[in-house]
Amino acid sequence: MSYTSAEMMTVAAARALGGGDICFVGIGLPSAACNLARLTHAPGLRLIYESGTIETRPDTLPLSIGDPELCQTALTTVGVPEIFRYWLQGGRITVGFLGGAQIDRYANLNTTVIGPYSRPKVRLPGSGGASEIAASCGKIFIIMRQSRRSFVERLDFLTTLGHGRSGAERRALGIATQGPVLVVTDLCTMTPEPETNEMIVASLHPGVSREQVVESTGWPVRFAPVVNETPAPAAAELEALRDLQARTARAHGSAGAE
Amino acid sequence: MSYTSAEMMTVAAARALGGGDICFVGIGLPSAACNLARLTHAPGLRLIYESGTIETRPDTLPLSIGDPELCQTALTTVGVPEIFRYWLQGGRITVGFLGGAQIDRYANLNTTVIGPYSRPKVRLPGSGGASEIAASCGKIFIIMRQSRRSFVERLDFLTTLGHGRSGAERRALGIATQGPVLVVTDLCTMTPEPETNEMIVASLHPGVSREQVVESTGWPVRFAPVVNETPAPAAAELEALRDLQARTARAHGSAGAE
Amino acid sequence: MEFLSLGEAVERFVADGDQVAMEGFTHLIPFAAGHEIIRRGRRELTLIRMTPDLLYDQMIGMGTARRLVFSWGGNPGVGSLHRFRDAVENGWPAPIEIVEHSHAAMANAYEAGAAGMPCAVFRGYRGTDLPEVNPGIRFLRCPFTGEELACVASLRPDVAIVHAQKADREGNVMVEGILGVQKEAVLAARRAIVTVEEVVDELGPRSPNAVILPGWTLSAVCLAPGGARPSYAHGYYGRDNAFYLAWDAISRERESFLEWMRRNVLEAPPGEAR
Amino acid sequence: MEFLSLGEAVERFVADGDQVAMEGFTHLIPFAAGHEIIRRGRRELTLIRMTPDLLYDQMIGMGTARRLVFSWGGNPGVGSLHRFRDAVENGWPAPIEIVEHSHAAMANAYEAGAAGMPCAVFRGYRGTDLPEVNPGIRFLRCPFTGEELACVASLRPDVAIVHAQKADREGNVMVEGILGVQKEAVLAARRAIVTVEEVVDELGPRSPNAVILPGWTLSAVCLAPGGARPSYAHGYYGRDNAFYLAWDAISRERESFLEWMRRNVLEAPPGEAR
Repeated sequence: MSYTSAEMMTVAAARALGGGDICFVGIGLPSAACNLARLTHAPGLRLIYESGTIETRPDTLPLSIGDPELCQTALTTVGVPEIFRYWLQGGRITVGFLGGAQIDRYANLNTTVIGPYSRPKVRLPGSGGASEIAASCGKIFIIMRQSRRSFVERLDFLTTLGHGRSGAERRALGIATQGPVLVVTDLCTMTPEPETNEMIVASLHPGVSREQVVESTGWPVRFAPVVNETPAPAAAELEALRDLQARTARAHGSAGAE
Repeated sequence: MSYTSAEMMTVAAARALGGGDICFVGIGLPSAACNLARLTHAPGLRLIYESGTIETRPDTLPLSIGDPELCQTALTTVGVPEIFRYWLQGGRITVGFLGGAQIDRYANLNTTVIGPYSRPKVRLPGSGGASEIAASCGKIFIIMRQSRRSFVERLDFLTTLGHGRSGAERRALGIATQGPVLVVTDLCTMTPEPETNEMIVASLHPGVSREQVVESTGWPVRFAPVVNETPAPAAAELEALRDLQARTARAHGSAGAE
Repeated sequence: MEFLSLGEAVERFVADGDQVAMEGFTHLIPFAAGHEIIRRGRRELTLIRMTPDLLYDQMIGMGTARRLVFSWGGNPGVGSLHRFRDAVENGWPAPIEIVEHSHAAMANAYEAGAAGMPCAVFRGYRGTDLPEVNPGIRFLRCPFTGEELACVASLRPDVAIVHAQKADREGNVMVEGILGVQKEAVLAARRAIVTVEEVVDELGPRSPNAVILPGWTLSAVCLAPGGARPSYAHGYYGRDNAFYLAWDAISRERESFLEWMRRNVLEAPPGEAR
Repeated sequence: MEFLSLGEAVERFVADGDQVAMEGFTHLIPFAAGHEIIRRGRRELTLIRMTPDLLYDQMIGMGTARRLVFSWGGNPGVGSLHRFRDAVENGWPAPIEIVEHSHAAMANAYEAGAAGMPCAVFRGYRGTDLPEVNPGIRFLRCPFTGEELACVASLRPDVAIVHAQKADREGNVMVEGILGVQKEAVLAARRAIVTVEEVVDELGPRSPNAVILPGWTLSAVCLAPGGARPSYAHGYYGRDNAFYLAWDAISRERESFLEWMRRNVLEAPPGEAR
C-alpha cells in the first residue's frame, strides 16, 4: 500500500504510545497520532485534553481542543484549573505530545514569535499548555514536519523547554521528568543522544536519505551509530488512519481538516 | 407565651439576620438561629455550610455539618477546598455565625484548649473553619451561653480572632472585614463599643438584671449608654422554633438533639 | 442579579477602558455578547481570555481593544488569527499591547481571583523565555522545600461575560460539559454577565454536584438563544466547525473581514449571534 | 487498580508507621476500612483527617495512632470525642502527638497535594495562636501586593482511604453528594484504597461533569456495602444520627468503649461496618 510522508509520520508517532500510557494531547498532528494509537495497537491508551476531558474516546478527530465529541465520549470532564493542577502538575500524565513552529537540536520549541518578541515578523499562537506540559509529563513526544525553517540552529523564542539551550537545563532546574525522548518528522525519527541530549537521527523513513535529512535541518544534524529504517505503515494502520480522517472530514464539513 | 432563656437567645440571634444575607453557618446554636430566621422573617436568607452545601433549606436541623438533608435541599454542593477558597476566602459571605467555649471582651474565641496547650485540662475540638470564617465574612455574629467560665478575662488560647487582644488588631493586620458586631447570650446582647471595640451590653433580655450579667461575666462588663430591653419572642417565632426542634428531635431519633 | 436584555446589560456593565474577561474554552463562547460590545462601540478594553479565538479576533479587528491578556491565540485546528496578527504585527486597526502567559498561569490566576487571593503560586515557566518579556511573572521559594515556584498576580476583571445553558427564575445559572474557566472568571470579577440558552422555571433533576452559579454572584442574566454560535452549547447545538474553517478566508484580508462584520454583526439585530 | 477484599487491601497497602488519610466530610466516612485497620492491629500510624470523628476516636482508643493531623476533633452536634480527649489529656492508651490546623489550611493542603505542589498558600491564621504551637504554619509575602499570606506544607499521605457510591468494572469510582476532600486526598496520596457500595457494569447516565476517580489513580477498589455506617452514603442509606448521639455514652469510659469495640469490631466479620 502506498502512503504519504504525512501518513508515515502519524503512524510512526502513534506506535510510540503504549497501552498503559496516559497521554496529554495537543491538537492537530498529536491528536491524530494519539487517536490512531487508541484505534489500533493501544486501545487502553487514556487520552486527556487540556479542555478538561478525561479518558475521551472520540470517533472523529476534534478540530479544536474542546469539540463536543471530546466531552460526549469522556469518562468525565473537569474544569481547566483542575486539569492543569491535579492532572498535569499533579504528575498523573505519562506522555505529553507536542508540536511547534520551530525546534532546536535540544528539542526546545518555539510557538511564540518569528522575529523579535516586541516587533514580530510572524506572531504565533503562544504557549497554550505547552510550557507546563513539557515540564510535568513523564516524557514528551514531538511531532513536526521537517524543514530548515522549522528545525533551526537557534530559536527566535524559547516557549517550551526541551533539554534547554545547553542540553543540560532540566537537571539544573530540578525538573525530574524526562523531557523530549522522541521527535517524529515526515523524514525520520530522532532521539536524544545519551549524555548530550542532542536530538540525533534514530531511524529514516523508507526511501528517505541521510542527505535529505541534512538538507532539511538547520543545524549540522548527527546520526545515531546505528540508524534503522522506520518500518513502513502496515495496511491496518493506514486503513485505520484513513478511515479516521475520512470520518473527520465528513464531520467537520470540509475535506481540509487534518 | 412563656419561653426559656435558650429560646430567647436563639430568637434574638435569628432576628439579626436579614433576607439579603449570605450566611456561613456553624453547627448547633448558630444553625438553629439561621434556620429559624429563614423560616420566619428572612425567607431569602442564603445558608452555606462548610461541608460545601450552598443555599441549603433543611426542614430539620442537621446534627452534623454535613447531614444528608443539607445536600438534598441545596442549590448545589461543592467540595470542601472550593467552599473555603471560592466562597469563604473569596469574600462571598456577608455573615458568619460562630460559637465557642470561651470568649473575651474583644470577642476573641477559644475552641482549642482549657489549660496549657501542651498539657490541656480540657481538649476542645479546635478551630475547624472558625479562624478563617472570622476573617473572611463581612461580619460575625456570636451566640453563646453566658457564664464566668465562658466569658473570661483572658482566653487560654486564641483560636479565632475577634477584635484582637487589644481590640485593634484587625486593622493592624490589614483585615478589612468588620469582625464580631454582635454577641447574643441567654441573658443579653452585646455590641462593640465604637473606638475601643470592647463588647458592651446593648440590650437585656426581659427579666434579666444588670447584676445577673455582671455576675455571669469574667471581666468587668460595661453597659451601653442606653440599654434596651430585648423584645420578648413573639408567638410566631416561638412556634416556628419549637416546630423546628420537634421535627429535628424526631428526625435524629432522640429528644436530646439541639 | 437582574434579568436584562443583552443590550442593556452591556450598556450598564461594560464601560470603555474596562478589563473584560469573556471566557468559554472552545465550548460556550459568548459570541452574542461580544458582538453587542462591538455594536455599542466600546473602546480601549483590556480583553482577557486564555484562548482568544474568533470572537477576540473580531473584537480586535473592530478596534475595541487596547490590550490583550492571553495564553494561546489561534484559530483552533485551523491556523492563525489574522486580525490578531495584523494588530500585533502591523498595528491595524490600532496597536495592541499584549500580556502573555501560559495556560497553566492563566488558569491558576483565575482560580486565585475566584479565591480572593492576590496571587497564584504554581510550578511553571521553568526554563522558558516568557518571564523575560512579561514582568508580571515572578518566582518565590517554597518555605518548606526551597523549591522555586512561579507566581503571577490573580486575575480580577472588572467584568466577566460567559454563556451557559440555562438559568432559573432566580437567576441561578447551570453549566454543563466543558467547563473551562468560566466559573472562576465569574467569581473573580467585580461584575458578571451571563447569557443563557433558556430561562426555566426550575433547574430540575440534576446531579447534587451540578455546576451552578447562584444568582447572587451575577450582575445580569440575559436570554440569548444561540448566543454561543459558531461555538456550541452542550445539549443544545453543535460546534460550527465549517465556519471556523471558513473564518480563515474571511478574516485574512481587512476588506473581507470588515464587510463580513458589517453584514453579520453591525447590521444584525442585537442579541443574535451568527 | 485491583479489585481486592478489604482485608487484602489493608494488608498490602497500609503498613505500620504509615501516614494514613481517611477522609469523608460527615458523608462517606470509611468506617469499614478503619475497622479493618484496627482488626489487623496496625500501629504507629499518623492519622490525617480534617474532622476526626467517631472513626478516629475508635482508632485512637484502640492504640493504632502515634500522631494525629487534624483541624476539628469532635462528635459533630453532640460534644467531645472522649477517646481523643483521653489520649491527649491522659495519654491513654498511649500518648498522641497532635499537629493542629484550621479547616481552610487542611483543605488547601490536600488541594496542593493533589496538585503536586510542595506547599499551599492561602489567607489564614491571622491574629490567632495556632502558628505559635504549630511550627508547620509559615507566612510569606505576595510579591505583587506585599500582603502576608499563610503557607503550609502540602499533605502527601502514604495512603488515602475513602468510601464512595460505586465503581465500574474498570475501577472507575463515582462520588456524589457532599464531596469533602476525598478526591484531593486520593490524588495527593501515594496509594489509595476506595471502598464502594456496589460494583456496576457501567456507571450509566450521569452528568458530563460527574465526580469520578479514574481506576488508574487508585491502588485498590473494595466492595464494602454499608461501609460508611454509621455515616451515610447519599442515594444508599442515611446517617445514623442516633448512633452518633449514643456514642457519647459508649465512649465516655474506657471499659464500655473496649467492650463495644470487642463486640462490634474485633469480633465482627471483616468488611462489615456497624
